[in-house]
Amino acid sequence: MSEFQDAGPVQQPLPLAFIHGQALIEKPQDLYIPPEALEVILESFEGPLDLLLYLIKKQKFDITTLPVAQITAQYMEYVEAMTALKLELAAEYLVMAAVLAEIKSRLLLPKPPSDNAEEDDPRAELIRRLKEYEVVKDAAREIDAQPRIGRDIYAVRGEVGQPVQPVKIDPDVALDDIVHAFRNAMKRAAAFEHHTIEKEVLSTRERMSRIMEQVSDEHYTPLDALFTFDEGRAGCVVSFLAILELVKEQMILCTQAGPYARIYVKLGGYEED
Amino acid sequence: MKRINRAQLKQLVEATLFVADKPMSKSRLRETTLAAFAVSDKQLSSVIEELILDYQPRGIQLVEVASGYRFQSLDSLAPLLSVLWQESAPKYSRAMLETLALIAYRQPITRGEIEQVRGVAVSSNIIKTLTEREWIKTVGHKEVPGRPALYATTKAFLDYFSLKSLAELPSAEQFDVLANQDSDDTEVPSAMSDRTNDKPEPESLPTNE
Amino acid sequence: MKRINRAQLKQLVEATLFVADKPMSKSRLRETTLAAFAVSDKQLSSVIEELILDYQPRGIQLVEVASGYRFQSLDSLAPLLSVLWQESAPKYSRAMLETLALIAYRQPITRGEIEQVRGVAVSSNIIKTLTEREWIKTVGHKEVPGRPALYATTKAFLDYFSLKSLAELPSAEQFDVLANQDSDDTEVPSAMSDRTNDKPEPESLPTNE
Repeated sequence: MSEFQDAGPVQQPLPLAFIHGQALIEKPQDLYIPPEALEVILESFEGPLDLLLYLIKKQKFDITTLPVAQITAQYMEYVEAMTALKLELAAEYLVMAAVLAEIKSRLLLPKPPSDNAEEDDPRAELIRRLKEYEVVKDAAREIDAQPRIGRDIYAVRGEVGQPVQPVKIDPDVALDDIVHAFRNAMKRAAAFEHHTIEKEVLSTRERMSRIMEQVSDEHYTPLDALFTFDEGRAGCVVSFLAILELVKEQMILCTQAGPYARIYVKLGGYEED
Repeated sequence: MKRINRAQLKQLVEATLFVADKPMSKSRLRETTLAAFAVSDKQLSSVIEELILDYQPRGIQLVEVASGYRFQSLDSLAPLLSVLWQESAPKYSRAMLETLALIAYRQPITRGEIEQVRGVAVSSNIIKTLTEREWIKTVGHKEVPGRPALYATTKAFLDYFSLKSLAELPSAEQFDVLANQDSDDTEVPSAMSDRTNDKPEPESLPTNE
Repeated sequence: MKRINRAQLKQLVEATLFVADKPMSKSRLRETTLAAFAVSDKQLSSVIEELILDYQPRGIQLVEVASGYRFQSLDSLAPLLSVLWQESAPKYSRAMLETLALIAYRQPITRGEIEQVRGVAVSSNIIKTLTEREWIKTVGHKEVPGRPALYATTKAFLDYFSLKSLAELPSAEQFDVLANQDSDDTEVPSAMSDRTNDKPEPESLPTNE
């Protein structure tokens, strides 16, 4: 049993709500409740079962002897007050009101002869639900009191002494992937050659002509003078290809005095030595 | 399989539990840092027991929770340690705690069944928050119209509340009493009477690993 | 200022250093968990020294680093602990697979030759990844200017694909024929414009499933 239950609601009541910083211990006896207060009271209940439990505890009744007449009267007062104040009343409260009214009317009816009087008690189901809800309410409170991480327990976050490299899990590759990759590469290579030859030939031919214009047959031009940085890598490659092509076709002549020496270019084929 | 002596094994288990960011079970230890070593169950258990004892008088403790062993601060120091963090631990609403309690004690349970017991609607937000915290999860669907999701608690829930199993939950007996009463009660169509025993077993049920 | 006995102080300092997510200096300790207590410098230093000694034989050590004291796992255990962190490498890109395929079918092959076939540069990263996985290795150098490395596949490559020898690789000629048949494919030029050869593009991988 928790503290809350041991303490009688009259001697040591649990504040229903706090209004403007003041604890509201009990619903005022005369039903006048400031609207804002009633709103807070309503919010402090977790539904009609919670409200009923509160009313039962407040009157120090035993759940098992649920005095339906009194409890229903009080419950209805609440519901009516809430309705009068046009508070948005949760449908569940109205359903409970109907349940209570039904139980009350069944109790008023003459009892038909029965073997099992207990089973016929129309209160039985409501009593069962109230008891069940009370257990849940207590359990929720106990879970809340349970030590928790970040409030009662702090988990340890350890550091590894040295920086560790996470173990890398390599992706799986199927042999089929390799075969297809090869096939695709070859397929593309065929297409690549086909397309590029035409393109590159054109630009290389063009560059060959320009280089021919740049170099003379009279004196040597340094090879590096044929490359311009602003053309980027692609331009240099084209120039280089053009030079190779020119050399191959013996249209220009390259000479180098020794290893790593500067290379010079001159117009004209290989000199007949 | 490499050999490892007892002192080294103890150091390795200690360091592993220390640096791991989650509690680790014996089997998880075996799968990870102990994978390369020949270690008997008896050895591993005795090393862990020894570590638990070693830390008993200290400011931190080695404890067993649902998903394994972890180091945590001594309970009594919590109020003093809380100053290390600016934010205080979150508070949970009664609605959330009651929903969580029902899922914990009555799992697997549908939202409709929770609503029946509580007498009010359960907001989607509560289910969402509990799911995001990884405290509850859907373990199946009830074979009734609409096939509502069946919720159960997770090991993370037990870990968070420092519990080894659901059996350690407080007031478990009260729920047992209720459940027994219900089973005798033939007349009342209760929220629980439609519970069946062939539901998928939630992961977080007490285990003895 | 409250009084605290030595045993309590030691537990509190120990727990603080354990749960803190950063190293903590003595002054930081004084500002936080010790703020309410009367603790002399001498007391604090001696408690820390004692803790350092206590942990000396253990898998966890208390060490002083630039910004304060912290617990960390024993240095020598770091390699064993690394298995706790696992990272899945991204799936291999088409560029990676094609490079591997060319090395497998055309070995020994230079990077330049691969580039010639593929029509795009082969990033150093691809060669590095394949080398680290021990699927390819340098088997020599081509006797042309620059002496480029000649790559070939390894035994580990064969093992991974359960091949006894390279001869068991699915016939390349068969695929050459196929490739020629397919070379009329109008889609092909678009494939050429693909320069993102370093990025994983798992979706575009051809599969045979």
